[in-house]
Amino acid sequence: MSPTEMADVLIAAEDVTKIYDTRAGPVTAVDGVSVQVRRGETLGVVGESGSGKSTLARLLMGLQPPTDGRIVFGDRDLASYRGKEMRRLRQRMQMVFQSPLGSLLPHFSAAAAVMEPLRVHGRGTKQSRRQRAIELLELVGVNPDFADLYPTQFSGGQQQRIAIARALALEPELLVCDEPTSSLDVSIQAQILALLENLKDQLGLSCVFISHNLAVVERLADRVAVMSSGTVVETGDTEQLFADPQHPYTRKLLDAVLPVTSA
Amino acid sequence: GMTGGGTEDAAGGTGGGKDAVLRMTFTTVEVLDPQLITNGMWILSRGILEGLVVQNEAGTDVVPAVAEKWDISDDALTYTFHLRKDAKWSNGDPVVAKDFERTLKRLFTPSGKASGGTTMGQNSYQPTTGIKGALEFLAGGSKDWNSVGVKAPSDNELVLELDTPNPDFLLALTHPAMLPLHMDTVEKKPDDWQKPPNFVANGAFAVKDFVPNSSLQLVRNDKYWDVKQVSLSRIEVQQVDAGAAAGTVTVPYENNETDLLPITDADVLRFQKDPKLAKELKQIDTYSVAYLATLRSQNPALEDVRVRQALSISLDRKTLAGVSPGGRPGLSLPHDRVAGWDKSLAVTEDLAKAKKLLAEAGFPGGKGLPKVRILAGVESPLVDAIVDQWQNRLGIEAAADIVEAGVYVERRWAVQKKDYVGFYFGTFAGLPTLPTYVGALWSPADIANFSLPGKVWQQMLDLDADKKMDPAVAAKRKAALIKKYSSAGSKEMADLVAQAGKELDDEKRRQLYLQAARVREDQYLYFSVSWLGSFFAVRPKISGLQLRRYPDFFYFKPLHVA
Amino acid sequence: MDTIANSQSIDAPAGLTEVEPTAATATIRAPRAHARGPFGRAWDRFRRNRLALISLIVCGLLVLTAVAAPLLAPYHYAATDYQQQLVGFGADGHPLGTDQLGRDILSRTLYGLRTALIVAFGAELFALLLALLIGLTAGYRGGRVEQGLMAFTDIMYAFPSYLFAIVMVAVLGRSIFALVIAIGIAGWVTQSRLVRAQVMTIKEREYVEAARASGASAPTIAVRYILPNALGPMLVTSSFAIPAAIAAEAGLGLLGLGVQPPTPSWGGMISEGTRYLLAAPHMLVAPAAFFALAMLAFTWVGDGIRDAFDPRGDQR
Amino acid sequence: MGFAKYLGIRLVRLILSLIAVSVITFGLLQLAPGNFADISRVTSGATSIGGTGTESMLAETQARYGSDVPVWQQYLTFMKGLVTWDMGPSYRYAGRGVEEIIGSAFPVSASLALISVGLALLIAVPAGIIAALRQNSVVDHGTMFLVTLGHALPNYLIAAFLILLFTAELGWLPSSGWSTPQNLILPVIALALGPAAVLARYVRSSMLETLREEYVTAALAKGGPQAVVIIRHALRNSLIPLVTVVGPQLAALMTGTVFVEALFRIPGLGYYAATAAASRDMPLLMGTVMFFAVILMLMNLLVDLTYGLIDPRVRTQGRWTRSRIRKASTPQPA
Amino acid sequence: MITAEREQPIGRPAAQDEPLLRVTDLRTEFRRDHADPLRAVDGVSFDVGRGRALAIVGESGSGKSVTVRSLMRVLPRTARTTDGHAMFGGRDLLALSSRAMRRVQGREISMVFQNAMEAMNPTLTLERQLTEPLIWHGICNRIDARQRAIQALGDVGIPEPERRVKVYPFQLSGGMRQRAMIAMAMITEPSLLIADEPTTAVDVTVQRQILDLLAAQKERGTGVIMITHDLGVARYFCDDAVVMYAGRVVERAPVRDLLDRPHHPYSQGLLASSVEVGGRERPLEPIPGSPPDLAHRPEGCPFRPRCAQAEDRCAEEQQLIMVSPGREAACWKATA
Ligand SMILES: Nc1ncnc2c1ncn2[C@@H]1O[C@H](COP(=O)(O)OP(=O)(O)OP(=O)(O)O)[C@@H](O)[C@H]1O
Ligand SMILES: Nc1ncnc2c1ncn2[C@@H]1O[C@H](COP(=O)(O)OP(=O)(O)OP(=O)(O)O)[C@@H](O)[C@H]1O
Ligand SMILES: [Mg+2]
Ligand SMILES: [Mg+2]
Ligand code: NI
Repeated sequence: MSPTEMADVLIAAEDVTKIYDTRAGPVTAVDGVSVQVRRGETLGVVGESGSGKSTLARLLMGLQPPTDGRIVFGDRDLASYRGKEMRRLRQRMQMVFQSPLGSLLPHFSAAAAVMEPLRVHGRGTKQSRRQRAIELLELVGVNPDFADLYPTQFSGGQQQRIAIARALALEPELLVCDEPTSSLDVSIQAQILALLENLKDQLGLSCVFISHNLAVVERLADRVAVMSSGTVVETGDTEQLFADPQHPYTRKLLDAVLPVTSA
Repeated sequence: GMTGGGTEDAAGGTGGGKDAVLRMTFTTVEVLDPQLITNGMWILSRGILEGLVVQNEAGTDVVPAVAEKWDISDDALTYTFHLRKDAKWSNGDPVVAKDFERTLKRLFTPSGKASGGTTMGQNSYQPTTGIKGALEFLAGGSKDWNSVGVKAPSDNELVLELDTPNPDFLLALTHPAMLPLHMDTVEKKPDDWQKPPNFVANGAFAVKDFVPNSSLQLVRNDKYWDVKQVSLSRIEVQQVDAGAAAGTVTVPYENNETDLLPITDADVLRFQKDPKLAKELKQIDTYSVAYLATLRSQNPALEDVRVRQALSISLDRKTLAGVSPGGRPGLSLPHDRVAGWDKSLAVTEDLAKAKKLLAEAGFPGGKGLPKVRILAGVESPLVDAIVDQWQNRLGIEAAADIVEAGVYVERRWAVQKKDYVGFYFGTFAGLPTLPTYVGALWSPADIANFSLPGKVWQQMLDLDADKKMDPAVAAKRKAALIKKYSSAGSKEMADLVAQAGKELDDEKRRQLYLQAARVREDQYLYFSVSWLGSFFAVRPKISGLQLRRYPDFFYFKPLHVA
Repeated sequence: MDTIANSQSIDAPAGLTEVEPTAATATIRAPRAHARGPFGRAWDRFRRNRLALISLIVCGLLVLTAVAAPLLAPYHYAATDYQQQLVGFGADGHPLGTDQLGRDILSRTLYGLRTALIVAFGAELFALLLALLIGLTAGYRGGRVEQGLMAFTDIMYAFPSYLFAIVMVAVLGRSIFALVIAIGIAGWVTQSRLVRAQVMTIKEREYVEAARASGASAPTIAVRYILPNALGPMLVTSSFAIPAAIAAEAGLGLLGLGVQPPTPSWGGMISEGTRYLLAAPHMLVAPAAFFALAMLAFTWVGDGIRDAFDPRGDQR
Repeated sequence: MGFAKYLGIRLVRLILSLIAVSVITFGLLQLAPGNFADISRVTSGATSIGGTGTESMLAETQARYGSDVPVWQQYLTFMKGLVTWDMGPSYRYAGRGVEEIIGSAFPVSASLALISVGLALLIAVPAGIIAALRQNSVVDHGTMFLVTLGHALPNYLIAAFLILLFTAELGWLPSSGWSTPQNLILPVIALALGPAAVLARYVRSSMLETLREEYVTAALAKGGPQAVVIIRHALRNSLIPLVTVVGPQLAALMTGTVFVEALFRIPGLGYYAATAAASRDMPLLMGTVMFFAVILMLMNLLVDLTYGLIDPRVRTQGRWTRSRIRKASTPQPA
Repeated sequence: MITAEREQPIGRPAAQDEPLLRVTDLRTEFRRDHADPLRAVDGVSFDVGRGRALAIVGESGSGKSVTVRSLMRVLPRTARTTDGHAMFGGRDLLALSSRAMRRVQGREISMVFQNAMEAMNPTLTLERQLTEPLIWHGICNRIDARQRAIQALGDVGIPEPERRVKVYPFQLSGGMRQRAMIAMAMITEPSLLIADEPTTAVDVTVQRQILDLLAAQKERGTGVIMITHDLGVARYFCDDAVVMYAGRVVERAPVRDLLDRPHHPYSQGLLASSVEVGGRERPLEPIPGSPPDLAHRPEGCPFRPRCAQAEDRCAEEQQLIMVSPGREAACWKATA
């Protein structure tokens, strides 16, 4: 990798390994993975269930320390951030989760959920925060009239929108989406995908997009990493990878795809 | 449970019926060792172990038992007992004088874990018995058994020597502490000798089965020297914790599961009201005295004898007596059944005078007097009633302070905080003689101690607590404090008791004791509130029951079941 | 996944449809739905549960009665009447009879209610606070702290509570305060295990991860995010713990470790009543009946709360 | 993790916990006011003929029996006794070794507990199942009302009422004692009702949960007769969590129930323990407390192992712990 | 109840005497506390032919599962089928006594559930669970049943079936578990197999294997009802399709025809919302809004609030009508 490319990298995993100590013994969830995300780029991660996608996401977010290797954000090892510093750093990276309901606090209204990150970082006043929350809700397509309703009073798609609005509240540089649509219906999935496509373009976000759905990743990612049992077996530009998969595993995945339209 | 059946047997006569069974209820029995203060010792003396002498029918004197006869020396200090030759243990061994000596040696040997089971339990020996050298030996001061006045010159001869003449000595010998044990078994099986079939008895009944806290089975001891006089063939004892099982204790009786049962309180009232049951109710008043004793306090309010007197004479003891069935007004510390008791000791109720005394002491109408508490270890209607009377009759503030047993025993000796004055509540009974009730129970030493001001008592406690100080020095300082601060009354009482101890003339001695008792009453450091009684439900088919006022109440031997 | 989708469509307010950012489709706008948080909905469900609601009312009445005991009771609880000892039901001026000192049983029962509730609520509050403190810390901090705290909890769990009670009461004296501490300590252990279990589950939720990802500090997460969500189940156990505490007070009363007489407590009255079981059964009836009533009412309120917080409650 | 290793770790933890319990108990007992000698004087000696309350005598007793040795030394002695199962004689039951007392009283309490819990299960399981199957029906509410009532009255009160009814009124059964099978009936009922209530409620909610499981539907879809499906598929799985409730209950009953034992004259451990506490019989008290702790901890261990036995997920995956698979449902009051 | 003006359902030409299963006008509702019952399935009709597979597609909550559970008579306690017929082998499944129905369940009609982990009892071995239907239906004794269980596991491609038959469900991987579920459903050789989203819980590669497995069963003449919301799955595996929306069938057609040329705007929307590999250039056209809350079903056509082509007449609901041979749709537009 050339130095100029390096400068462009927002976040990189360098040979990271994550081993969970479980009661049933150690589980290697991520095994020597190296990936980078450049500024403004969307990295797609695909792979079967249990291949370590979510673990990788958590490592990138600094929610868990890697067992080995390091995560470099900007130009600093995440491990070197401590306490307050780490919390401040979090404003620059946000996450959207798979389960829309599960990622919203049941006792926080939509507006409160979106305001919360602002409150945590002491941004603005109560009024200004609420103002901003309403704007964000509008941005993601939630009627602000419903800002005071609670999560369970929204449909799944709307819940996911609120979660996205919350992730955007701090104007992060990096957005990590861990299967944000896989629990949604096709029609709702399409809505969310369209929204994410829009936001990405509007806000120039860097993105890590995780999914087991190849079609979804193809649609959103600039580059794709294919994971299998904890390792990245192949990375490449989206078009290239889908057109000409190198690794047998990638090929196997692509072969299993069932087309909807006759082409 | 365990209805023994076969109670129909009507043989009744001497040694007759094959299966005359007595089913009776008793409190929980922890151990069967007469040398430890436990509930168990009171059942042993009823006829499982037999001492040298037993009480006569009324409990006023003794009759021969293992000792056929005895001689008393002229100085009244040496008693020679002639043991009957046919006295046998339930295992067939003869009961010999050496058995008594060995048993008493065990009794007087300071306990230790190794010494045959006598551990930290209270030794049941009654110091007033007065056997020569016993207390010193027991306290560990003397290691020479020969210095103790117990000798067995031959198999049938036991010699007991006293420190001082004790006219009540023979009666004192009926206490469970003086019962003989089959020492061979005790020594051979230090852990198991109490367990049937190991337990060796010499009384009318032998132990067949013993389940602590539940049941005890006795069978007629065929080796007993007087077995011909024993009519019961078996006794089934059900052990009941009267506290925990209160309320249902009479059920077994009414359900024909037991034939003889001590009852209390409300059950007595119920029995009295029921025409049929009333006939089966037997009452005996005991030597038990319920009393209040002054607590030491940083607050000197009760150190004024007028206040204490006011609190005592204000009580309507007649009503108090009515609170617990069988109770009688507690007129003085010595019970009126104590031989030689005299009306001169009785307190007179005088509410007007009480109020006046209070006013004189600086608490007119009770104003200024701190709340007067009664510290007690168990809930008792008597305590509630006293509190109630003080509040309503005397117009002072009063409250009961019922605490857990451990707290109770500890607090009684402590100096209370400034806001705490009052009395502790207790009951006691002793050998019903004036020397015991005046000289030993609430002795002159006790009175002297109790008459010390709170501050001085605290110094006494500090001396006790000071582990570094030479005990001899501490004792000396304590004696000095007592000498300096104890009340004149306590000194006067001590003199009177000392004189009485030396007086050989019965009537003179009685007068001296009465005088001492009167002095003590006038101190109002302790005062009696009620004399207590006991009740038994006894099925009519049971005859021969001879109730006495002692805690062992009756002997099994004369009982018959129709 | 499907279940989530299902419950959403069930819970969605009438006609609530979303506005597309792109399509300007005219959507039917229903009147603004009423905002209902989890507690609000739990209350809605609770209200619909008749037994629970009645029980709650009974509990409320019990509390009121306890507060107003001095007004309601015809006599002072310690007022004796030696002319009327152990009289039965319907006696002159003593509808529920008197005890061995001629004290009015009705009055004593009412005052006893007071003692029972003060002790029960006090003990429960104490237990809850301790449990929350330890459970939250253990569940949230994890690692050594958790192991240490949980080992401690396990030890306390294996510890007979009566011993604690005896020592507490012995050291602190027979007071309401001592009872609160003694009973609270007995209840604390199970509850803190529960809090911890709750925290462990909630900790895994994505919203907690989301909060961490947005930089919330550990105490904030524990108090603002985890605590409110653990509160529902805690409320359930608390409402079950209240009758247990009332029973414990009664039990200690029986051991002679209850409140200081003549202050009445149900435990004391029941133990006194059992002493006169045959002679004066009326002494037992009122305290035992009240006791059972309170036990049932609080238990059913607990049941109601549990059902109200059960997410499946919606589907019934 | 292998079973042997798991068991090893659990046992080590158990022993450490026991040491901690012993230290705390011992410490607490040092705090408790009063001592055996004084208390026995007051309780047993109160009516003793000629028993004296003189200061001198008291001082003597204290000097003679007083704890001259430092506390830590007393503790070590006790622990040594505990380990060698020779804790020395009880104070109150003088001459009887603590281990002998526990050894003779525990079987009594334990058998009573086992029978009672057995009866409780016999009541609770059918009641819980019927209530669950007829959820929200009159049967459900009726059953649950009855069992809750059993829970609403303390066992000593139930015991007293039983004695009144079956002995005093009807005269059908002996009031107390511990020798014939009839003696068992009343105490067992008195002890079983409370646990039965708790267990029945537990069975009901657990059963309701299981009935909602997809595999129950799947079994029905295979054409399974309802009774078979309920017993084989639903009941079995809903009884698994029951073990966690039964364990501690059994432990609590096994270590004795003071009042019921006293009321029925049952020579069980609970009464011993209570009287030991009240009279500050330190060896017996320490012994019973430690025994209680051992039983409870063993019971917990046993519960976990039982889990392994009845739940193959635990057994075969080496996850010898129930926390992983236990439903995060709200526990019932125990 | 078949209403008089209703035409015969067309899923299969009526040439062959009778379809394997003919469902007409099925209605199922859920009892609710303090509210009117909730109509989850509201007049559903379709046919399943022998050896053919019918796809039921539609968004979450559209009533797919409730439909098949109604047929299988394994509804939750709060649900009740109020109307309709399900003719199967000359009997109306909905009218059978529960006893008679039990003989059909698991023997003639079997069901494969979405998530084998939840649908298999975790505490019983595969053998117990596989042999249950054989024993319950008295097909064979325990020893033979065991042999058949081993064979069935082998048939669905589980290696070492002799060993695997003794294990517990959770000891298998997700894919194997789902196969075991299929083996369990097929062990009695039923003539109709109902599969409720059998592949949503597994990976794409496994999904493919499972579909191939089911296809083999279809070859043997078993009729299949396959619930899915993955149109790719429907296309790959099924012959016919019904599209459900808010408890109604909105379109019925052979799968290929439906996906190539959907008539109902909802079907069109579903198709336009599908993302597929290689379709990157095609712009996403999501259906706006979300599925209706059945408790507050809109007046008229239930799809109207989300429909870009809605007109005034949509205020009145159009019945399912034939638009071309073998195809029906419930939209005014479709006929025009
Ligand atoms: N907290 C954890 N403790 C122990 N093991 C874990 C933990 N989280 C994940 N694992 C294990 O690590 C492996 C990778 O899990 P991960 O969640 O990263 O996979 P994934 O690719 O996201 O799968 P999915 O598509 O199912 O979400 C799995 O085997 C999983 O069991
Ligand atoms: N147990 C239940 N209690 C109450 N209502 C239910 C229940 N199950 C389903 N419903 C209702 O029935 C409707 C249809 O549910 P169904 O499960 O058939 O949907 P589905 O089409 O299978 O959806 P999915 O694709 O999510 O499985 C749901 O919207 C829901 O409102
Ligand atoms: Mg994942
Ligand atoms: Mg479904
Ligand atoms: Ni789904």
